[in-house]
Amino acid sequence: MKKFIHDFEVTHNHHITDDYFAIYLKCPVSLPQILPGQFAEVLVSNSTTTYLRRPFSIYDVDYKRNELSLLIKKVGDGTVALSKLKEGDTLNLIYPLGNSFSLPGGKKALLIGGGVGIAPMLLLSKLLHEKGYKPDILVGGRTSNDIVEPEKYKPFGEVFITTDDGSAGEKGMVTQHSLFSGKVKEYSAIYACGPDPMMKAVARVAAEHNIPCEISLENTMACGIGACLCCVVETIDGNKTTCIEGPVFDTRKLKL
Amino acid sequence: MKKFIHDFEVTHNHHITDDYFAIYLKCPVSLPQILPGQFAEVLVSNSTTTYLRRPFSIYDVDYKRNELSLLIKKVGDGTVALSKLKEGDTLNLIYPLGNSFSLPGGKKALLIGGGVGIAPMLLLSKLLHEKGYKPDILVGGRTSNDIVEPEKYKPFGEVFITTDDGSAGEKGMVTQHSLFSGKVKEYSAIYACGPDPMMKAVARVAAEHNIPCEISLENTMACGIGACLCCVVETIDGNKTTCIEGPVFDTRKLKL
Amino acid sequence: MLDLSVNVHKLLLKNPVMSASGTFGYGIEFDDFIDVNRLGGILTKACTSKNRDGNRYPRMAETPAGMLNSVGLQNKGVDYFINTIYPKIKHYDTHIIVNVSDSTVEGYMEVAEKLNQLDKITGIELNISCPNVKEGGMAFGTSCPMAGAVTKAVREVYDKTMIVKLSPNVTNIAEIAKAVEDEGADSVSVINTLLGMAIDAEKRRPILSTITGGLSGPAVKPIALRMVWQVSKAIKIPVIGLGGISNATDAIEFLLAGATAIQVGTANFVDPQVCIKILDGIEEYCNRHGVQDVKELIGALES
Amino acid sequence: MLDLSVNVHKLLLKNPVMSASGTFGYGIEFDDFIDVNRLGGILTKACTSKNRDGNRYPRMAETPAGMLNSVGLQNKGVDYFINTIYPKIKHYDTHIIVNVSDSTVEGYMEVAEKLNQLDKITGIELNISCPNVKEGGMAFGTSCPMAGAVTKAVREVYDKTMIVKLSPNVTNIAEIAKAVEDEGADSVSVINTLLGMAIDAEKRRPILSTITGGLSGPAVKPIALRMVWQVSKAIKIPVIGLGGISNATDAIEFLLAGATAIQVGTANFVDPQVCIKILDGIEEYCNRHGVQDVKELIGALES
Ligand SMILES: Cc1cc2nc3c(=O)[nH]c(=O)nc-3n(C[C@H](O)[C@H](O)[C@H](O)COP(=O)(O)OP(=O)(O)OC[C@H]3O[C@@H](n4cnc5c(N)ncnc54)[C@H](O)[C@@H]3O)c2cc1C
Ligand SMILES: Cc1cc2nc3c(=O)[nH]c(=O)nc-3n(C[C@H](O)[C@H](O)[C@H](O)COP(=O)(O)OP(=O)(O)OC[C@H]3O[C@@H](n4cnc5c(N)ncnc54)[C@H](O)[C@@H]3O)c2cc1C
Ligand SMILES: Cc1cc2nc3c(=O)[nH]c(=O)nc-3n(C[C@H](O)[C@H](O)[C@H](O)COP(=O)(O)O)c2cc1C
Ligand SMILES: Cc1cc2nc3c(=O)[nH]c(=O)nc-3n(C[C@H](O)[C@H](O)[C@H](O)COP(=O)(O)O)c2cc1C
Ligand code: FES
Ligand code: FES
Repeated sequence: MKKFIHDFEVTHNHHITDDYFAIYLKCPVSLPQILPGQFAEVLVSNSTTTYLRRPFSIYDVDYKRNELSLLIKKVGDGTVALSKLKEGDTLNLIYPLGNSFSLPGGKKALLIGGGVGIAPMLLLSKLLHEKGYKPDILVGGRTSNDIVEPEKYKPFGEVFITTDDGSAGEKGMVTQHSLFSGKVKEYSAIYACGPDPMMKAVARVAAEHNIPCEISLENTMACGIGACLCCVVETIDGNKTTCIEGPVFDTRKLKL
Repeated sequence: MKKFIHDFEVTHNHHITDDYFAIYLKCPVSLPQILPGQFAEVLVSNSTTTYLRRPFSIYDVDYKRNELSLLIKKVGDGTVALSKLKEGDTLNLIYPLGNSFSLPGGKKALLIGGGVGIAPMLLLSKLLHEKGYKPDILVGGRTSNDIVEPEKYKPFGEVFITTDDGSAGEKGMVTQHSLFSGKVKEYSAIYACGPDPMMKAVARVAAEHNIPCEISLENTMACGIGACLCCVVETIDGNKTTCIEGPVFDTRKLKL
Repeated sequence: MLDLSVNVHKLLLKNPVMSASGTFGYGIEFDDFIDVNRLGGILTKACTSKNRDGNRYPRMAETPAGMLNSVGLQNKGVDYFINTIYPKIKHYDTHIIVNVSDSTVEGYMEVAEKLNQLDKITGIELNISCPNVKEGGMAFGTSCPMAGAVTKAVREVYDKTMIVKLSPNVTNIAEIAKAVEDEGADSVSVINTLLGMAIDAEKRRPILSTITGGLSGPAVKPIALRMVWQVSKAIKIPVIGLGGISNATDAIEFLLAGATAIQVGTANFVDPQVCIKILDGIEEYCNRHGVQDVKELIGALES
Repeated sequence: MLDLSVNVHKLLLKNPVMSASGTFGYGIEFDDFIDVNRLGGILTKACTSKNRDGNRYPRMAETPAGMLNSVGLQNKGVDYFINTIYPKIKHYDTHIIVNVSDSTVEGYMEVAEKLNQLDKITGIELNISCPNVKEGGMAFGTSCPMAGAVTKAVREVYDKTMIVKLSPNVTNIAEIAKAVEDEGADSVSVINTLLGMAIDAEKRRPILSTITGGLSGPAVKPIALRMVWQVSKAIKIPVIGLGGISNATDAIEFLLAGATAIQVGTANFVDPQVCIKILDGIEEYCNRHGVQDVKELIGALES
């Protein structure tokens, strides 16, 4: 897929909670097609301490308005600087980057997002819904504050929630959700994105139930376009770049 | 004089021309007394390429509103970043720094500002006026675009203008102004701030007419508080720091 | 008409702007963003005698105005390069120079000898300065006898333009430059990365799997510029300058300091179009300063 | 109760945060901004046997995340220090360590011998690594025999704590550290500035009057951290870490890499209160991580 570099205009910077915000960006030309799981490399030009671009999954796309959005968690100087952008500011993006999720073998699929890892699941649930699949979306977080905009997924599938402290949904980790003791066998695919330990747990559970599982990795990146080889992940076929050959990988191929 | 470090609030960023702007800043506490010629070291936190603070003369002070202002010319990344600050933004200043001009021996004094070098002359003309002196203010620039807010000085003295291209006031350099063929001998002091060649020319003319002359230097600085010894100027008494022992120097003491 | 061309030994570059090894893939990665043919040359990522997996992830850490990397020469080996990659890149209408690395003198020789056969590879860059491999690598570049020895050995099997890439992690880089000049290098490139380290204070662990890595980006520019200046005064062969170059002003500074051409590395990650912007900026500078031939700028620092 | 004290040889520092030589004046310059007594120690600007005017202006150039300086040891000489400055600073309730420089071994000895008499000067830091003077300076710090010789000579005339400040402009800094340890250094500080250069492309001239100068600030942090790690593994005497430290996280990284104490330099120019913020930040880190004694962090890098 052809990659682009464009100056987007910030149309809205939506502060969802203290920690999470969604930034809506207007493309100066027609948006190219963007696949679920793809990401953008964002130039942070309003932070004195951020040098490299920062990768973020593409959260939502509105082809009619020529807009895309990013869902971001404040974790360091770069993301905090992005949270300060205002309507009318400019943001330079390299996009769309990386591969995408593959379609499930059967009707039902489980989409799991941990914290801000939920971001790529919005486009995926939309696509699956459009194509006639039945996605269930399981959102996990440490507390209810980490369950971000769960209502966005409602139109496309059923939404389930877990939190470590039980402040929203079921208490426990995503893999302890009752879905896994119940209808898990109905899923013909599991898709997940989130913190490392969660990804490992999901991969293990998927393997136990023999369900194909794809996860989206968040390896640190320098270029995002396959030029530096910094973002590699070990697979059974050797080192693969997360930015070009990923970020979505079949868990059976990974050395987790 | 005690130095302070404070977060000021931008109350107004006034874009005077494409190249010049004046930024108005509210002090969170009572402003200390600020002398003409003193400057502030400004932390530029919205530029990825500016590391050290930037020194700027204090342009105007409004003790009642607890505000001071800086008159700035865009010359590089730091000043361009400052030009983008908006009302409500925060700016960290170390101030008031440096020495000040000494009072003239007689009633009449000539204040010369080249381009943005005019900045420290506003407080000086105010002070002289208040104390009953009669300042003439000579503003020089390359073109009429470099004659910035000359009306500000009107209440405190007579304003004269020169431009290199004659697009405003008399044509030529400041030292070619008719003041220097006419009433120059009436001045008991000359004060100047501007580009190096202009300072040299002013110092020479002052010496010719045997008039005490003080100039404000714009040596590059790292600390602004006498700690690094980077900003030195050669004087007949050895190297002096521009930030502590200056920026105002008697031209007879300088090895120009 | 402004003449932007420069000569690096036998190579006539259409302009002094090249991409640095390991930061530009094989050029292909940048086809979506720029017309790679406009560059003076491309330096490919390192090529070794055998397949190498490189170091374990994590391989990079951001640092103030720069980054550390410890990629560790990941590549599929010279035979794969010749059979699979070369056919995909030989259409480029620019100099393609292969960055040659290995752990032994014999390894360097093997790669160079094989590349000597490829028409469209008009030169090699001997990487005797990689800080990210256990054996060989930087060790070759930090002593005069070893730098001289590998240069001499490869010179015997390689006819075309041979550039030697020097390590900045030395007390006296001019000495090393002289050693490789004496043993037949046609040019030197200055500098490779500086050895650095990053720590995750919260986890109390090094960030890189290899603990230390190579520092690059704007942070190193002042050091690179100083070394280019020192080296270009010490030797007669052309110097290629690199280290932190991010815009045309930076590039011109390197030319003034004595570089005949320049390479752009880490800046490609921040802006994949930066090489072309630098090229256009050099042209604009020449026009503004009445420079008719970019060669006038080389070593033209007044002091 | 959190114990923040550390021992640098005979010096018991109340905490590991010190100011770096040449960036903190004599402490007095910061009295308006912080309570200097809270620091673990102050390193004064360089003190030489005779008055020195230093280099000509311009002496500084900003660089990406850093700066170059070529102040060149401007000071009024050791006698002036003793008679005029010492009386103004001896009231500080913290260790005052004088940075000692010169062009000859005899010069270093003269300064050290005179300082040995001052009660409130509890240590000296031998600056064998200043890149900004024509004679002596860095030359002492870039070869083992010379570094050893000056250390040995000064040791003979100085009883109290003697820290030797190492130059990063070397191939193998651990070797130099060992040489000065062998000759009686009580501690080493790592690193002084890296030799760099800046050019004004428009004017085609070097920015500094001395052409090259010393690079400092965040840009050098990864290199400094690597050197502290290498040196602290190679020697037994305590290492004082510095180079680009700008916040508590940076400071903790240096402790983890093996530094017993740290110095803050260029960051003082950006924020004159930074030393105190670093001190408070270290305390906060210790509390958050259940560290009762800051000494637990020294060299505690897991790898
Ligand atoms: C393909 C991809 C997609 C991503 N999608 C999103 C998204 O949709 N929304 C979102 O908020 N974030 C996403 N991330 C993570 C995001 O890139 C980082 O949070 C961001 O780069 C942090 O920048 P910073 O300057 O704020 O933090 P920094 O100051 O760089 O780092 C702060 C802390 O976060 C850690 N950190 C930084 N980057 C990463 C990373 N990539 N993985 C794990 N830890 C990291 C650092 O180690 C450090 O502890 C994605 C990452 C990748 C690779
Ligand atoms: C005591 C003092 C008072 C000053 N008062 C004012 C003022 O009231 N208004 C104002 O606009 N400017 C003033 N200046 C100059 C101002 O500090 C610089 O213009 C500013 O630092 C430039 O920052 P920058 O990041 O935009 O430019 P940079 O990117 O740092 O530099 C851009 C260009 O300007 C040149 N430059 C930078 N700093 C200086 C300097 N100090 N002297 C000469 N050339 C320089 C550089 O060499 C370069 O060519 C003053 C300087 C001093 C020392
Ligand atoms: C990710 C990365 C990989 C690199 N790989 C190589 C390499 O394979 N061979 C080599 O000679 N230099 C390699 N380098 C060094 C660069 O070519 C260059 O010398 C260095 O980065 C300094 O230039 P810069 O600051 O412009 O990046 C690499 C640099 C980076 C950042
Ligand atoms: C303006 C300036 C002056 C300096 N003067 C001295 C000095 O006199 N003696 C010395 O040993 N180091 C001197 N240094 C080096 C610092 O003490 C320190 O080693 C170096 O700057 C790296 O630390 P930093 O990055 O925290 O500044 C000076 C540094 C600067 C920036
Ligand atoms: S981030 Fe550079 S190859 Fe993936
Ligand atoms: S700027 Fe540091 S002493 Fe003047």
